[in-house]
Amino acid sequence: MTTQTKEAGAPSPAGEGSLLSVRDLHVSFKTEDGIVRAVDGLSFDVQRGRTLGIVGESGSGKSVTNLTVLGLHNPMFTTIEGEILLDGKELTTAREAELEKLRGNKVAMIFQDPLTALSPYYTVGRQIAEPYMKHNGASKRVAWDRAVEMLGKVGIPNPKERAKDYPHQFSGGMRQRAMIAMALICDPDLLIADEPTTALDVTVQAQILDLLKDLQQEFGSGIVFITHDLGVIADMADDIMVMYAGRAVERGTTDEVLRSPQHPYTWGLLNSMPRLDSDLGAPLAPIPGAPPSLLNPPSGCPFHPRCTFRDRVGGSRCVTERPLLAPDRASACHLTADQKRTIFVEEIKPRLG
Amino acid sequence: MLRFLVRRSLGAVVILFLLSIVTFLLFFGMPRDPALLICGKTCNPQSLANIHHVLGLDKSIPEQYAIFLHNLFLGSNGFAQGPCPAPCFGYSYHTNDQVWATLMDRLPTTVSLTLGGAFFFLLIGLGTGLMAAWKRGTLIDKSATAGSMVLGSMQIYFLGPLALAVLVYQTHWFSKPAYNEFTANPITWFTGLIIPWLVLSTIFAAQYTRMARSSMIEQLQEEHVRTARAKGMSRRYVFFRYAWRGSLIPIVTIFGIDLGSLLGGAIITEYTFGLPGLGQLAVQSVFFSDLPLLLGVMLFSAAMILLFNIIVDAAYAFIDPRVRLS
Amino acid sequence: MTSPIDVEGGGTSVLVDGTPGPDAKSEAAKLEGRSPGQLMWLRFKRDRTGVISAYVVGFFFLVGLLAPLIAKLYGKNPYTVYADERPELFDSAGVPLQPNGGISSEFWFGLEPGNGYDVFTKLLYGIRTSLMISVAVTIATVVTGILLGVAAGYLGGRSDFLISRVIDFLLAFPAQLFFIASMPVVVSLFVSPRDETPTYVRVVALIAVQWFLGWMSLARILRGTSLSLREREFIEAARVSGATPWRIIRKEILPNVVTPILVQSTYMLPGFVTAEAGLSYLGIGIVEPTPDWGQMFSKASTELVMQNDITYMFFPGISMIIFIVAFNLLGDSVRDAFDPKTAR
Amino acid sequence: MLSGCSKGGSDAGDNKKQDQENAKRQQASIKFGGTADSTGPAAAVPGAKSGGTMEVLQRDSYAHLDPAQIYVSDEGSLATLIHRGLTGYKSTNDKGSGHEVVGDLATDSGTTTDGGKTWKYTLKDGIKFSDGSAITSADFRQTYERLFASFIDQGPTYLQQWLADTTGADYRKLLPDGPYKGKHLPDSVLETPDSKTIIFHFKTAHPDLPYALAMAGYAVVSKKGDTKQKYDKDPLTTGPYKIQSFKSGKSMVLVKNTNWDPNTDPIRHQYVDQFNFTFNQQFETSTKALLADSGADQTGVSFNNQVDAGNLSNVLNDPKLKSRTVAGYQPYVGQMNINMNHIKDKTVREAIAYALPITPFIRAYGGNDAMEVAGGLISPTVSGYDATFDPWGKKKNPAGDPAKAKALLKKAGKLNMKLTFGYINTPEGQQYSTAMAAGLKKAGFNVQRQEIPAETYYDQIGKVDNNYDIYHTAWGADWPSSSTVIPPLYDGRVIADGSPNYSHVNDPKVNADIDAANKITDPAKAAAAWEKIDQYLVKDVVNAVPTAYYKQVQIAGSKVGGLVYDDVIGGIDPRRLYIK
Repeated sequence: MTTQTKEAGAPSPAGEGSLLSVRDLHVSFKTEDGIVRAVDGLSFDVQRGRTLGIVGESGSGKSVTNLTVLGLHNPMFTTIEGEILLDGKELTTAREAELEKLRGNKVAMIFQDPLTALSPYYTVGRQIAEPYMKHNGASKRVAWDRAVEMLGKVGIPNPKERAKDYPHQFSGGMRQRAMIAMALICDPDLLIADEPTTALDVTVQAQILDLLKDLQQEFGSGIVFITHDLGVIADMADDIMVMYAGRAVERGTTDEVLRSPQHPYTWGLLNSMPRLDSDLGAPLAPIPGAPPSLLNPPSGCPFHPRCTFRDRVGGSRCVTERPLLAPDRASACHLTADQKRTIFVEEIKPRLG
Repeated sequence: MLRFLVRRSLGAVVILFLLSIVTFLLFFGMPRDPALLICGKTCNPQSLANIHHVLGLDKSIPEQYAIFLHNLFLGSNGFAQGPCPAPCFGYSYHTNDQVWATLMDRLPTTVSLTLGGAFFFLLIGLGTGLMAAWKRGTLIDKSATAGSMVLGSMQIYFLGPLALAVLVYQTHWFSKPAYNEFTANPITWFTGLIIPWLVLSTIFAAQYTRMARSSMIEQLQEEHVRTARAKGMSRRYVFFRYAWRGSLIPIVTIFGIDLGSLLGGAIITEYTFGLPGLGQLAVQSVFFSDLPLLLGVMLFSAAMILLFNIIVDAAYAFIDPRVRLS
Repeated sequence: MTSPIDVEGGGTSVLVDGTPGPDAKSEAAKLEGRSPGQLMWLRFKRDRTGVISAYVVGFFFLVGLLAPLIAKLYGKNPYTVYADERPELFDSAGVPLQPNGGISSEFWFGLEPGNGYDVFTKLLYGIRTSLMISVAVTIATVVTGILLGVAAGYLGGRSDFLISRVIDFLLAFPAQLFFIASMPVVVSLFVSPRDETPTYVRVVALIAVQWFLGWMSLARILRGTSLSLREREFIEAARVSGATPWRIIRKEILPNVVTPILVQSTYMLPGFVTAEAGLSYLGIGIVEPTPDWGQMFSKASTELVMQNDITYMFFPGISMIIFIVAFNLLGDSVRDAFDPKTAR
Repeated sequence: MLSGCSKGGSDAGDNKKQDQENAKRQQASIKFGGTADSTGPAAAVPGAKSGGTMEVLQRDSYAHLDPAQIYVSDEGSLATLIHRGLTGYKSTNDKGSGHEVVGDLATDSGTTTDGGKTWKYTLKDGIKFSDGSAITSADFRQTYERLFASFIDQGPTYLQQWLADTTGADYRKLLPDGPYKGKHLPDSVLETPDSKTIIFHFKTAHPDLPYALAMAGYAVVSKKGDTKQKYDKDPLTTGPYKIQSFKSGKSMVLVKNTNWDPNTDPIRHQYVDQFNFTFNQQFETSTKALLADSGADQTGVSFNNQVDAGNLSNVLNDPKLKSRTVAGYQPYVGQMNINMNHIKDKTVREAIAYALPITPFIRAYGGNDAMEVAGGLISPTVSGYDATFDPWGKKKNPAGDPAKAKALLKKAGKLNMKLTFGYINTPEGQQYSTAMAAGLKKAGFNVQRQEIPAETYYDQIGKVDNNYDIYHTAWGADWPSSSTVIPPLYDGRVIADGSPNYSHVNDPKVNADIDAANKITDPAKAAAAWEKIDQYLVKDVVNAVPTAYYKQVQIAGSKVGGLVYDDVIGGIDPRRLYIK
């Protein structure tokens, strides 16, 4: 088990030997409307050669967390507390120049929408070659050749010619492949993929996922895979962390989380996911209510306004007391372990079919 | 590209054609008779009729328009003042000069005013704007923003006389604005235009500062800029390569509009500083009910606006590879 | 939210309910349970610059609105020729003898060099005239812009082509030159040659010529917005459910173009104020004795004033700068309140 | 000079005493000089030096350079440097106040044997055009014959009317196409027996001919070089300077005319090497530039721009500027015309005369330094001026007497009558018309102000059936005699569209008196007769309310020498200027 789950909020020694280790991370932005607590006490680890899936709704803090890892937040508006260790090196306090050396080199990122994530003004080849020139001090010529080679590797036909194209001349899948080529050109240790397949259609999605898995085998990188799609995560991740309102609410191995989920929110996620084998007549059950405002998160358990199992906890614990996330395989919910098991087996599972 | 140019030029010609009709009708709606202006002191109905005949104003409006078009494309030898090769707008009622020659004669003044002004307002405006975007949130940024807001709210008819009073007549730091030909003496050309340039660029630069700043900041929030940062490119590199390239489009657009309308005659600026450019000519043509001149200036100004529209659109293709001209 | 890191927006989540993916705005609305209008208002109220600017702008409008009342309380009007009524206050060229342009407890802002009008009431009435003209031009251009822009964008096809070509055509007009050339024509359309050109005719003419070349930019923006709205699901749904185009425009499109309209109008109005002043500066537009901001401005830039009574310049000059700055700041705040993502 | 059209009639003036002194000197009759007076060269200007370039700042570009088209003062000033006619005004002192009419290209101011019906002129030797060709009587025949061609439509028409013995525009019938279609004036009208002799034959006596021929409008045009309309842009010159370049609306450069021989010219000098003209210099601009006195402006001058109203008191109150300024009366007299076709009730006209405030007019043009309240219609610069004449009390009470006016209006039963006031749409016109309207309103008139574009102002009000009840005009004498004022302005028989009888007065007594005065040969007696007509018009006909006598102040750079206000030119004398 790679996810060395520790209790949230309680500082614990960084996971030894972890590639990436995040401890009690708090990220908040100042906005015109007030302070947004995008990430609120988050800890997790990623190992080499393994994939951590982060799941959650829009605005649950998944992307913010990973942008913060790369230091891509705007320091003017953002406050960061906690530790981010990459190979044991503290990143939150690192100088900009050091971060620049890491970015695209040791840590690379793949973004959700490859159309907006690639500059429309420069050729694909140039954009792929840039980090290679920067980090390896390679000449234009060498970097270009390397870019062409990478394009070939990610499965772009006729890479020599296509490198001269602009992103808008690529199809969506090809653009995402180009993004991947760009991310991998410097053999990064850690790859952060932020919903890399969301914007693609299903067949292309599968190809890209396969490509990522293949490349992981080849390069041995650790991957943080962010998505809101449990189907994708089942395919990709070794471990899963479910996020809600800037916090981790459940974590475990992919098997554990998908087969015996413990948190009502995870149940909700599973419930609202369509399945090929489900009864055509059975309606999907969306989670009621809207995601919480991060400006003014609900007290106690942030999920309580939408939780249908609140009354089973008894008292007003859900409203007043914030449930903690225990280490390792755990979920942050006031329901007892038994309740969790029974509710899942008796009430949720049947509906999932 | 060629198809684009041909198509757009044809469109422009159609617009100019329509504009000439509108101008023609507008002129005949004016409540004054140009013949009265020419008629002079010894004016009487006979001489008025005589002038009407000489100017061709006794013909019907469509007939006059047909003659105008004919002369414009084919030229004419029918003028008492002399031959008039195409493009022939005829001879000014008021000065009896050939209109095309007058336009060409006034053009260097306007071009000097515009290009000089543009040089300064681009330099100052973009420089300040980029600086403000780079130093976003700092005192520099805030004072640049506030300064450009106040300066940009000033008008030439306020700043111009003010600058004249202070810089020329009180302190004698600068000489009185005038147009001297560049080819005759580049130094007097420069000193004669420096105040109009500065006034023009103060007001325009403010606009460019605000635009450069906001579009740079907007661009810096673009995802592809974030990608570039994520792959380790330095802030400076991203700023000047990625964000700047994206900011060019709005800047080039506004610059094209400004240049086109300034080249068509900066009326208030030329009026304020007494510079003999197209703008001044335009005002004259209206005040003196000078139809050939009015048509000439109107069409020339519109042609400038249209020309720069086309140039701007063509420039998009160079800036943004997604744009394809057709 | 001016989120420094783009919090993920868009992207239809299969996990949320079946409605189309919420964009940043409606998401925020859902979070807070408030309408976009309320949110905008909240954001705007929090923007100190915006609020102060709004007060300043409001003050100017109030002054314009209440000018007759204020003048009455103050006991003067802007038409009295004090140079003839109180010749002891002026020299033979009409320059006030007392320092600072004749500012006194009787004439708060002094007297205008020339005919010696009372500057205070003249400024009040001048602001009134200018704002009235500019507001009218703004309303006229906005209405035209909405009608033609939305029509072009929503109806598409031939109407779109026609309206777009008209826009292209009018945009090629050298505007200022056209104003100068058309003002006398428009005025002559209304006036009998035996009567004085009534002020309202000049006002109407000014409104007309500025309107004629003023509506295109807004129409263009609205055309684009409606064009994209037309493809959106909810419009599609309304269309499929058999709503008439007029109803769709009224119920679905118009509410969605309020933002660009409001933002554009706050930028357009000060533009019209300065344009009107520019026309008066060139000697067309409003002329003496009708008090008008722009006409005061042109008076302020005469040699008589520049040489003998600089004080006079400051009243129209500074007040206009304050007004324009305040209005521009207000425009920025309105835009930010509506569209918090735009950088400032 | 007519202040009409777009150019004349504007601001400025100086301290009264000197102006009136100047004016008085001018009233002293001007002598017609003989051969000795007409011989060149002109007496040197004290202290004058040769060389240098002078900058000339002018508001209006020259619309006409063809002598036959020159009438307005701006071009008249320029013409003194480039055009010569048979006669001209020679300064008899260095103050610009003494003049005599002498032969310019002719050997004397003209000889007549029959009281002014036949005039004979003989050309000097060695006179040439700027292209080097000699000036002969054939050129003069061309000069006078082309005045009848239809394209000559701007200049004075005295000579043409005298030759054709008609009034109005009928003179053109004498030679409808000018000399261009082979027809010429018969010897019975204009005789050129040899290359040096020119003889005019008139049907009636015109003792004023030497004055008339001194006008720029009758300066010589080359027969060989006559390019008809094009001559107006590029004429051959005969004066000490020729046109090197002329860019209409922008600039003009005059350089020395090497074919000008000072020994033939009793009037002009050629001190300055080059004149650089810049146009579109507003009065404020030129005044400021010349006041600043820096760089090229030190040798700067403006022939016709005045010190603008705003700077006037500063300039006059600065003793350091005394040597750089000149001042004098312009020949113009302003009057508020009352349209006799519309307002037939004399009581109403009297009410207008009492009510009309003059102060707004004075104010608009810069105050008492620029304008002087007028009592009558005759200028202080013209013989016969009576300083005590002031029937409506305007000199004492220039703001008007609304109470008296209201009483009169009530008596006439016309209280609140509509009065359409046509005003010239210039900043000044707007300013004074509003205040005048306010004054008239106080007297019980319902004033309707009607703007008239400045460029067509005189043409609009010149229409017999114009729509206006009152409108302001100014008129200047073409030469210092009321014979160029009263007949054109107040003779009822000349009423026509475009005629300067703007008030459309047609009074039998006035008409008869004009005929009588025209026959008086003694200048002093004639002057008295004209003044009587003037007083009758103002007081008893009330067809116009005199407003003001125009004055002006001009300024030059510190290195400009020979600065003199010339009464005949009505401004700085360009011929005497030199660079210090």
